[in-house]
Amino acid sequence: MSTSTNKQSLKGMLWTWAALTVIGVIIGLYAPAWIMPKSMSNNMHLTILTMVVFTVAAAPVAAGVYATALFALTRWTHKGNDVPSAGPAVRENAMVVTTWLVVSTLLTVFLLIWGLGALAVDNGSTGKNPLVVDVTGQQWVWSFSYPGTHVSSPDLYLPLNREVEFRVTALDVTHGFWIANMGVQVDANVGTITTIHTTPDKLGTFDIRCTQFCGLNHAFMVTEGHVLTAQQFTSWLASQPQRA
Amino acid sequence: MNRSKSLGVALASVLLGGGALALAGFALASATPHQAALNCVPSQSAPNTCNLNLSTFPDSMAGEQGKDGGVHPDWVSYSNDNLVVPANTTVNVTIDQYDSGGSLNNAFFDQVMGTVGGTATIDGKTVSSVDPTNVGHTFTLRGIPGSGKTMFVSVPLPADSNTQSVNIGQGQYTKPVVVQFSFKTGAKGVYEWNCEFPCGSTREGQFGEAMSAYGYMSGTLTVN
Amino acid sequence: MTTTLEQAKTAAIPQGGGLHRRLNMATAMIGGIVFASLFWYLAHHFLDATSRTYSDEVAGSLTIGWIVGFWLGIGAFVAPLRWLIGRDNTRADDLYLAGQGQGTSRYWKFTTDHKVVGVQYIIMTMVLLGAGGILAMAIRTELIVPGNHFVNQQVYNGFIAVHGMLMILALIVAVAGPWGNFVVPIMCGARDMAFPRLNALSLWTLVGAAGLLLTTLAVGSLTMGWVVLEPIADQAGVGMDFFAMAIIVFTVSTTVAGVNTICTILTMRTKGMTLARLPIFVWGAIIAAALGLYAFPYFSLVEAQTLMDRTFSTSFFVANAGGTGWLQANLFWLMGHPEVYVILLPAVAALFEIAAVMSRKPVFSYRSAVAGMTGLAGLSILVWAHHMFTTGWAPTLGGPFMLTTELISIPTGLFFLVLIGTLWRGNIWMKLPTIWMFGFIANFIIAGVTGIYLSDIPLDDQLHGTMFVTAHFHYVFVGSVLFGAVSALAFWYPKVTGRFLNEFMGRISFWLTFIGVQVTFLAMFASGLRGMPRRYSSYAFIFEHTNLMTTIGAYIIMAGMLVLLGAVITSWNKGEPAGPNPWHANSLEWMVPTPVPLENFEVLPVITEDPYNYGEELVRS
Amino acid sequence: MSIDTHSELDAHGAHDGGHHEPPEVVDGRQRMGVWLFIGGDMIGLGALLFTYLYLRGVNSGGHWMSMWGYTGHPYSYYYNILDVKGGSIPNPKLIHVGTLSAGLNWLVTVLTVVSAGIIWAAERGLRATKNAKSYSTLAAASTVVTVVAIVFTVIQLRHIPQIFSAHNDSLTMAYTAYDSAMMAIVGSTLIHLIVLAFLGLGLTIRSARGAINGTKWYQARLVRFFWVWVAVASVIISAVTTTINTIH
Repeated sequence: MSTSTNKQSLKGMLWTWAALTVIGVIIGLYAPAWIMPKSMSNNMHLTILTMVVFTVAAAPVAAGVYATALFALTRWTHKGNDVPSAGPAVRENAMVVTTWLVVSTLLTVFLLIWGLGALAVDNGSTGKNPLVVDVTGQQWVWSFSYPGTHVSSPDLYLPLNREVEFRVTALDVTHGFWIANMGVQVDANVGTITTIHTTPDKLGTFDIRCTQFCGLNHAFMVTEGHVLTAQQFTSWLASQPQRA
Repeated sequence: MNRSKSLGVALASVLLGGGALALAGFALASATPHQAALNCVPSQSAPNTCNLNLSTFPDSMAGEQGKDGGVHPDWVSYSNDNLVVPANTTVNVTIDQYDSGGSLNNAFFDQVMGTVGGTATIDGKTVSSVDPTNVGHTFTLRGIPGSGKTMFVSVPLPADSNTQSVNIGQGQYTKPVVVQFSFKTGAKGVYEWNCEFPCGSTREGQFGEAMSAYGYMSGTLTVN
Repeated sequence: MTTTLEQAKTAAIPQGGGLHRRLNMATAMIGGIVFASLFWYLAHHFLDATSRTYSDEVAGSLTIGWIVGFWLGIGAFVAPLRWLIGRDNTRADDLYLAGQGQGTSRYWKFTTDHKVVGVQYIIMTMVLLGAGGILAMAIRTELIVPGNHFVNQQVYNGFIAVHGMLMILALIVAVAGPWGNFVVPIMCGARDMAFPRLNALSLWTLVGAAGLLLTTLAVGSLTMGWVVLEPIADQAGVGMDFFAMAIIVFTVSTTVAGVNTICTILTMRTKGMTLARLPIFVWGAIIAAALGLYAFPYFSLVEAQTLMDRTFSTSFFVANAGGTGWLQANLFWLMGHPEVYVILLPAVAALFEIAAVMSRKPVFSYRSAVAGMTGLAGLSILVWAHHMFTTGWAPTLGGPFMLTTELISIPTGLFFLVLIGTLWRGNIWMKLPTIWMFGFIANFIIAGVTGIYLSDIPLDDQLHGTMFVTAHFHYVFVGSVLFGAVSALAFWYPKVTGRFLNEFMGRISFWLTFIGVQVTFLAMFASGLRGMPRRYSSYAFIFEHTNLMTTIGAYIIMAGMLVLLGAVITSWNKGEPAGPNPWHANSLEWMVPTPVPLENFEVLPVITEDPYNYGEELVRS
Repeated sequence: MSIDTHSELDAHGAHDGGHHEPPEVVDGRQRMGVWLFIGGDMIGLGALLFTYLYLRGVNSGGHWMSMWGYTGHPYSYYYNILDVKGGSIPNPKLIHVGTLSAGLNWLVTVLTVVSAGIIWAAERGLRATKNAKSYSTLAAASTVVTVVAIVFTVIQLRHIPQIFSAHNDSLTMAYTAYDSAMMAIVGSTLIHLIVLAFLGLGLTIRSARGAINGTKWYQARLVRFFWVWVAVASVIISAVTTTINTIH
């Protein structure tokens, strides 16, 4: 293989890489928001943003591998039915290995820093007068009660723009409490209370699904939730039957 | 082997294998037990209304599940698991509750929820909740997941403390608690219902055995 | 079968073998059934029938009876008993056990020859993959449309549990089983494995475990996923007892196999076969074996605890008696994550080997390959809690486990470097193994990138427990490991049978499977992103289109796998003859004749350099 | 790969039961195998102790050593009461279980250590004096000590208290978390001791029949490795389970 064809093929590979990277970035920018459920909370904004950032960051790496593989398939394959002669006997290239390691380490460090930052935001509670909701999972129904109000309900009702603290537990086996539109998920464990915070910021209806396999009717352990304005929420609470 | 022969073998593999799989699947689907449908009987007196009669037994000898023996005759059961009702109709349900009971693990289910008027009639008395320490079973019906067609009906069935005995088929039971309630059906579809009183007699949460097996303490409500 | 027939003709059946002469798979099955019945009867007769755990006690006894009887019937106890009474095997006994002169029948016996065990593993893997695949098709058939139309929830739940476990077992042995046994000893320049009888034991123990696992569906509702989640596994029917016992027995098999592989590679290498000259696949085999040795005791213990909770009413996972489901989660994932690499590493290492031979180049950066595999194995034992980010267990450990998990992308990146570097400007021979290797590269990128999402806790809070996770690990297991396994099968098939795997059918199979994988699992990613949890027997209407696509894709994969099966069966006797070294490769397994004679080498070779000297003779001369 | 043929090397290999390979080579290989099995067993012990310490640390609902129920009778006793009265037993009491006998634990440990010591001393004697007969006698003695340890282990197992609990329709005999963890640990000890008894019996018979003698003592050493490991494990188990058990 002459030097000129080698350079040419490398140039072609670079173009392929660039094109694939652009495709990857476009997918990264638009696909998550298009496919994922409508965001209804601060956590969900962060979730979608993280998805976008990670996809964009991964795009050049994946594109590099794909571009090389494509070139291997089109330019470096042996034609004919005989046994191919040997390729260049390159066993090691310290520069390439070092560069590869440095780049992948840097990418990992970036992912980690982003992840830790997002984790701090995601799990943090602002502590400003959160609405506490007790969530109880049992096979195969969720029930919600609002401490201090004697109200409990098979559906979840939340006020807009107020932080909610879910205190989640289960009565029989482990269930998974997940609001897909809000990017919050935590298991409901027997004998333990796990908490999770979120702040709904869009009015509307959402589904609560069980994500931890819980037996016969696992697929039907779905409940509707509603985000109401503060006023609507207060009047909903008042309209509910009081329990001792 | 030449190409065309290879292609032939490839096609034969897919056809033979796929055929065998399809046959196995067909056999499996038809071997899955299915109870006969219990249709809601249209009411003579009121329009757009029908009547549905169910029972809950401490065993499964008298209901559909165990009438021809059944695998677990000693498990608690509803009389039917395959209920069929028309859409946009008021369904009057009468449940004869023959089983004893105990405490609910979640007192939430002592409420009558989602029925017409939010009440049920138990042995002639109209109530909106019952004693959570003396419940036999519940009838809890819910909507199709994520379809927007929500329906949530939950009625507690108090434990049967009668002593007078009655005979059903070859079995002897105590005189039942009669629970009556009505609910309105929504859109067409298959809805799932089950009992939320942990009566499955296994250790963890007591939702095993009859509670975790199809056709005993759970079933479907087909709205069409 | 050429290998068997020719050997059957050339060698006389040696005297000796003792009891082994009369034992084979049929007697093992009979023994298993007789003892299972006996134990069932005894348990039925003597245990307290009023006890709540009675049915589980009876089922547990039955499973113990099955495995004891199976071992007895296959002859696993002959050697220990002969050892006990001081009557060791003679050379004639050992040769008999190795299957000398016994033709095809040795494939159904407790045969110690590592090549026979390798072929038995090929059959075993195909049976397990086939059974798991049938269940996969059943699952996808149920999910074509919302609602439970094909089977009910109860049957479906059993399907997902057994499908998962069967496939995991199949993939654990898919590469390490056939090729770790068939080629690794030859690659090292050994005459057999270090402990040939233990080798046979590990295979037949696996068969016994698989028998138990396959019967679970018939005997009772399984209300848990393949992770045997607690406390819900306590609620399951007696099928759960079979399931747990199958896994305990399986871990015996993997432990024995792991010890054997490590000892073989460390102590049986021929003269001059230094660690630096080892074919890279041998490194993959030993690292995976060591990792398995570390991981599987946890599995054994956690299943024993599950079984104890169910039969003796202990309270390991019962919250109101002091137990906790998190104990199960910890023990399970202490095993579960290393196990992923026990599955992955042999496939990756085989692909390194194949990439070098097929692109006619040395393995690029052999040191990076070894370092990458070792690093991955080392890290994998520190990442288990990333499976528990959303369980609520120890939220403060989230950060550290996120760190260890994301570090995994560095050694994984090295795998790509080695593969790409080996292909780089090579003279690539586009044969069946190469094609499947390219499929691996394409799929493994997707598996890796989606793995990064899941290692990030805020994203995992959204994606955990959804179809996204399912799609991710199916890209790892189907898209990557299965492609690697088929590549390895196509590569070493000529060594086993003396014939090529049918190239044309293999290519049809590749395209069907490759396209099927993309359709199936890209659509599954979409389902998960939209919000569909995994292990659902029915789903909301918003998931209809993606699920339909997934099912169509799954059927295409099935067609691809059926074509491959057809190719494997028809090529065995009728394939194009291949000769002893069809790929013109340099490692030792290609230097011995095909079929490989018993004890492999007439005279043990002495090694002076590694097998990757493509293109170097020219440079030197 | 360049290969030089090397005719000096032996042409018979794996299936000769070590007749043609030098015994040192076979021994080295088997030694590594035994160490690897011991390594796997160490992970198992680690997992057992993890279970024990984890359950104690979590102490779900304060139930590490206590449970609601009744104790003192077998299941059938309560079953009969329930059958006759047709109802459930009222008001279960909170029952506290005590720690299992530390003395028995340590007795088993001491017996295991003693048997390991005998095996070790016997092996040294065999290698020094080449007297297979006295080795056989000592191996038999060691086996007997192990069997005694097995008996005490079974006694320990039988002393784990069961508690009867009744919730609605669910009636069961159950163990507390502490009892469960101990049952697993003592059960594991029992299995190990049975393996030791088998190995000890094998050594006794083999040395009596000449399969182990003054020149062929490798197997005795392999068994000794495992035996000593079980003794060490037994010490670790007893130390952990008798010092870290109650919650203060």
